[in-house]
Amino acid sequence: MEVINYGRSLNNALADAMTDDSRVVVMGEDIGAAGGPFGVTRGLLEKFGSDRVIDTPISEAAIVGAATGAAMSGLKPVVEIMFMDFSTLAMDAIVNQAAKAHFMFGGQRPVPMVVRTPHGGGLNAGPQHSQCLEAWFAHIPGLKVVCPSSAANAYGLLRAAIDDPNPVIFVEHKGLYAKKAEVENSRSSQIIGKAAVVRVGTDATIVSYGASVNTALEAADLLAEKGIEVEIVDLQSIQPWDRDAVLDSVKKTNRLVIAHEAVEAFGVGAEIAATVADIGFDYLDAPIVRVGAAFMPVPFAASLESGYSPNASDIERAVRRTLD
Amino acid sequence: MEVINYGRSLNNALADAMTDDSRVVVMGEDIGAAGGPFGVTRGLLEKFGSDRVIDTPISEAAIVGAATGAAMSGLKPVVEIMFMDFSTLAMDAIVNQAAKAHFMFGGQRPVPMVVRTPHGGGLNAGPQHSQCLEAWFAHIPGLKVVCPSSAANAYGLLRAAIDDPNPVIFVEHKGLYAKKAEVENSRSSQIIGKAAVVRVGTDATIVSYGASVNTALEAADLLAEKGIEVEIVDLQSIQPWDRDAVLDSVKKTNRLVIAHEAVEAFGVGAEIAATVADIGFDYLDAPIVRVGAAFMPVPFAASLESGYSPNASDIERAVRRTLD
Amino acid sequence: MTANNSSTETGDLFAMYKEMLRIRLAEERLAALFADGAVPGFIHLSIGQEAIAVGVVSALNADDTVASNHRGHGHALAKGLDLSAFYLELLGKDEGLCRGRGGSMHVADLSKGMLGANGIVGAGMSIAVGSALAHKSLGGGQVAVVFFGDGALAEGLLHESINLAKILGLPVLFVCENNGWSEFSATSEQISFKFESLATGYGLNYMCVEGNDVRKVAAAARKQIADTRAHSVPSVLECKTLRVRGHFEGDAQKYRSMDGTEIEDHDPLLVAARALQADGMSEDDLAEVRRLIDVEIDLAVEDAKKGSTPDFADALADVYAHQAGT
Amino acid sequence: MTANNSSTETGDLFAMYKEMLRIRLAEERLAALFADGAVPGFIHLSIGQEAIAVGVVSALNADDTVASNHRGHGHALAKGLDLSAFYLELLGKDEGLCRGRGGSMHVADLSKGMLGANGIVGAGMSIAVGSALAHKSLGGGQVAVVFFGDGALAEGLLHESINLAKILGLPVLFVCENNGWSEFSATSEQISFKFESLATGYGLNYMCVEGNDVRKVAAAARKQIADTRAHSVPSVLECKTLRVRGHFEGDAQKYRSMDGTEIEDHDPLLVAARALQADGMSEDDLAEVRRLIDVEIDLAVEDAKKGSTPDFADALADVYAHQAGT
Ligand SMILES: Cc1ncc(C[n+]2csc(CCOP(=O)(O)OP(=O)(O)O)c2C)c(N)n1
Ligand SMILES: Cc1ncc(C[n+]2csc(CCOP(=O)(O)OP(=O)(O)O)c2C)c(N)n1
Ligand SMILES: [Mg+2]
Ligand SMILES: [Mg+2]
Repeated sequence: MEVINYGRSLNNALADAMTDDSRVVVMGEDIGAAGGPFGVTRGLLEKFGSDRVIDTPISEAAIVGAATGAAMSGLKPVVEIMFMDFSTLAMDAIVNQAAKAHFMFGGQRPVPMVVRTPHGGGLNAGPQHSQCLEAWFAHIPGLKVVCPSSAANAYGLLRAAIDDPNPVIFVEHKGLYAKKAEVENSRSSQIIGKAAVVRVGTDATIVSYGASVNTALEAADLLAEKGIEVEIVDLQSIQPWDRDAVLDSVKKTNRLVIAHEAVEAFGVGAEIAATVADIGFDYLDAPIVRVGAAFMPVPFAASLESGYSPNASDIERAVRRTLD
Repeated sequence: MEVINYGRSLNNALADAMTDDSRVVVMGEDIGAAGGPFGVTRGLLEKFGSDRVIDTPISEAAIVGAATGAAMSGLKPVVEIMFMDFSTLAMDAIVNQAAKAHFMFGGQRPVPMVVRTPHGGGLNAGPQHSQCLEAWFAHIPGLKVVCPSSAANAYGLLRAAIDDPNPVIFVEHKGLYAKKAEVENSRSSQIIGKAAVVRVGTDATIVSYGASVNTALEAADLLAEKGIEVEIVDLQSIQPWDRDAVLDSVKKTNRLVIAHEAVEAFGVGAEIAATVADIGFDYLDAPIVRVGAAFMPVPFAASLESGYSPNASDIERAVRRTLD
Repeated sequence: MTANNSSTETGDLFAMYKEMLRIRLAEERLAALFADGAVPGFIHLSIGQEAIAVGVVSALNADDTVASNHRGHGHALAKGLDLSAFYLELLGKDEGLCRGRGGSMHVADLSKGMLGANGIVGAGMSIAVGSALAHKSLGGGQVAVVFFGDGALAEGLLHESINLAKILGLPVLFVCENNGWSEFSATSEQISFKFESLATGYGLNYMCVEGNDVRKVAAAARKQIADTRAHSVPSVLECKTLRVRGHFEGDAQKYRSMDGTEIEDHDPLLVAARALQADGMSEDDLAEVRRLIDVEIDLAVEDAKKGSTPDFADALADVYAHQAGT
Repeated sequence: MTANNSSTETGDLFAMYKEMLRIRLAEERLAALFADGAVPGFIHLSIGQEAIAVGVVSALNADDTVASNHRGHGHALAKGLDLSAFYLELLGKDEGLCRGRGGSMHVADLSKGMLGANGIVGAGMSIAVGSALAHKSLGGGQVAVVFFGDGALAEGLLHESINLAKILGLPVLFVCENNGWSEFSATSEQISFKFESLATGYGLNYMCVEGNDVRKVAAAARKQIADTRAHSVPSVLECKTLRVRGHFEGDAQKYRSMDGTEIEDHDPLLVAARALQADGMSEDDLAEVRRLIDVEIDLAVEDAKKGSTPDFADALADVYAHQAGT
């Protein structure tokens, strides 16, 4: 048992992966001497040297393109894109090159690489430093998309992402880095594509991922006060996502709410809702309700950002709606 | 009454918009003397000169960034991105700049610009020249996304897109350019956000857009032979999309199929299904079924591409599934 | 400045000094407000770099346009952003020019030709190129300017923007504020070329100046802008400067140690003050200038604090421009 | 080639001639198959540009890597892509090296260091830089090469890739095939600089050669690659050439008129054949070479036509690599 924060959990995963496999290199802006803007790569340069902890110029397109070429040539690069908003500059490398190379070249070789990038708001960082764009990547065959919700699964998911022979978009949340959790076994890898039931309940299912899992847990407490027991499924991985876990839960509760911080429209929740509205239709006793951000660029002012981001009472209200 | 093809319809819209408003300029690769790779800009250079028909270098990021700056400074640029796959190179300009500038600067000024780009397969053009990525753009507040299905609505929708004070992603289909249609009034603008019921029916609703509307119409013929009458809603615009039209139809038919060429997972259909599974839940007598491309990069070989792309019998089967 | 300078020149310098001081004091006040927790988000100050914003903008007409970067307060204020509107925006108030939606990294006043600070390194470059395209098309004779840092020299958009501007013959000035740092890394470890050599490689009209002397910046900017405007071509001005504070407020700067005397020697305000004093201004005159600006700032901050909280529903209704607004 | 050339040199030239001819005849056959409707999609031929692929690859070791572009058949064949595998892929067969999933724009043989043709202009550049990073990290002494056209000089990735390779000290050779055209537009209307000046601006080791003389290309490539390999630095080779055919097959080329004698004068096969004849080869010898290649191609095409249709379910199971494959 260890109490450790999310950032440290990721840092441990990087260090251990680098120790275990000399092909693992990390690269990105300010990740070496500076230890990364959020400190996730702190100490790695000292431990592994500048050949494996590679500080790069501000060239997102070339960084991810180079990681792709490196992965095709024997390395296992872990790239940091400082804010998920900046992944817009590297979309060709991610989507047209890395995602497709294994398939399009007939399965000749895997492309083992990870793009780590933080999403999410809550820091008044404004419209270009707060977006949650994971739905984009989940739409692209060939990519995996993973999103840990706490220090407890951050380590295992990052180890799994680095071990994976495919390009993995590894989405962190800026608001979680400093958050501590008790961690059972802080050194075990997880399986990408497996969800976790983080609260057991009978009245409705809340599916969530990343930092929003905490918001869902808060909502669950509010609901429990009123005698409503929700089950919470933490997806952990968005592409692939664990249909069985979601369907099993909905089969039991017959009610589904999906909550995430990303913009609701055309977000991750849409896919889950659509899937359940098809293959889980017979389990449903009520409308599927989504809780996501308003259809608006992430605004700067606190009053606007708090209106923009879904909170526990939004989720609570959504659950109540399924119970009406 | 005129019989005219989709490409010509778009060409007329560009020419008429340029005639009506001197602030409209078109820019892109090979769009001037060469008339565009698909001929959509043919004749414009001769008519409007090189100050308004601007051949650019192969610099997608700068082209769309420049269009954004130009739109903020008094022009109404219409940019061509040669294949939708190449929009990956211009995502920052589209998503972080153009989409947000009106909102993020407090509504100081509109950003009237259009990015025209063809999506879709059927030409064995392979994994980097065939993608349908419209779901990405529909997820971004500040963008509109329009997708005409035939020569009949191509003109009116493009005129509306150019008139719109917001950045509009205007998605064309490569397979449609040469397709002719009878056009009632070939010179009238349309309203962005309004769907069209292109076939009236009672047994199930098929929602679609772009070239897939034709596939849906084929499927409807197959079904009609067996006495099943489907209603087909052509969205025309994906962001915003016409909820009322879809809900009205589902209210009548109680069954919903959504069909598009894009990858099914996390595609446009998910949003429509999710919305109906919420606010239209009570109308539904059956699971909502989506028909979209397999979760695979667009493959080259004909045998693979035909397996990949949804066809009329896939849609037919989906409709039958809702009727079981 | 030598003794036989014309009084016009002295007058210009005095005006520029006042403008620089206004920016300096405005940012210092902002830093204090930030330290007090009154400013949300994160802020990048341009302290020590004021001569570039003021010198370049002094060479522009009011209807010329400017695209900026994350360190954009100085550019915005120099280009005419109202001081109250500035604080209102930075504090996230509805009366801010961006109605509290943008904050520090997105200060903008399009009516003054200020096309916005920008959170994306390099992004202003192509926006300025496009603005120059509009200027050329609409025939009003304006030029566009983009301010960017030495770290931004690594972005591919630099290359695309320069080439596009050259091919289309667009009047745009690329101003590089070379402060030696890219966030927490020395730019020398990120950029493998001299911008001068590269600019020459493109065949661009390039100048480099001591960026902490506002007279030199202004003179160089006048030359480059005149050329750019007259021939409708891009040109480059590189300004050597110092980033006096951290990358953003709160940056502990463990990665560097600053030399106080270097800062003193190059402080654009001291450089300008010395010249003004050599031209006959007294310390008292300069102190009086400062006092007046302080009053202006006091009022603006007071004003800003009274600003109202932006309303969510209002904002939601404004994600899109409406037809009438075209 | 002068009379006192060593027989090794003649032998080298003969080998390169054969390789160029193989590429030429393979693409001509492909064009015929395309005209017959046997090749799906669209194809970009490198006819007239074979000396670059062959000359550069002649200077590489088998384990060096190559990233290519949309006009990549020649690069792939020169790097060792099997001719049968080539046609099988181009015809969309399951036995193609990409199992019919990639086609012309994605021919690749990673086991031979051929990292793929590419449908995205410029994209190969950063892939080659990354491959060079792996070479340096893994310490095997390999270099990476990227082939790209003059039109690709407009992409920002050029700039980022060069700077990144320089900063990290990576052994990568940038080979620009300058054929004067970017699709349907003259590159002179898209590129505002001389690549030589720009490369010099970056401080790169740059060479330019007559790209239709395979001996010159090979000699220059050997020099650049030796430097790149020895010092772990990027370098540049620009090759002037001609795009003899349309941008893709079926291109009506209304935008240009070609001069037949210019093509003749510069045809890399004629240039090489003349030199071989001057060194004593007879027309008959050369005709025999051609005959043998034709036989090889006949067999490969026959083989390819018998290839099987890729199975959809197989492909679907292969979108992701599976753990064992790591
Ligand atoms: C595309 C992008 N990449 C990275 C960042 C993070 N970032 C913000 S400022 C900065 C350094 C910029 O250095 P420079 O351009 O020299 O400007 P300075 O801060 O020195 O004024 C970085 C890396 C960003 N905002 N945008
Ligand atoms: C990013 C991107 N933009 C545009 C295209 C369309 N395109 C394919 S080849 C080409 C011209 C390339 O010219 P050049 O690089 O000189 O190569 P060449 O065809 O002359 O060999 C263009 C514009 C593309 N494939 N990728
Ligand atoms: Mg700097
Ligand atoms: Mg070319």
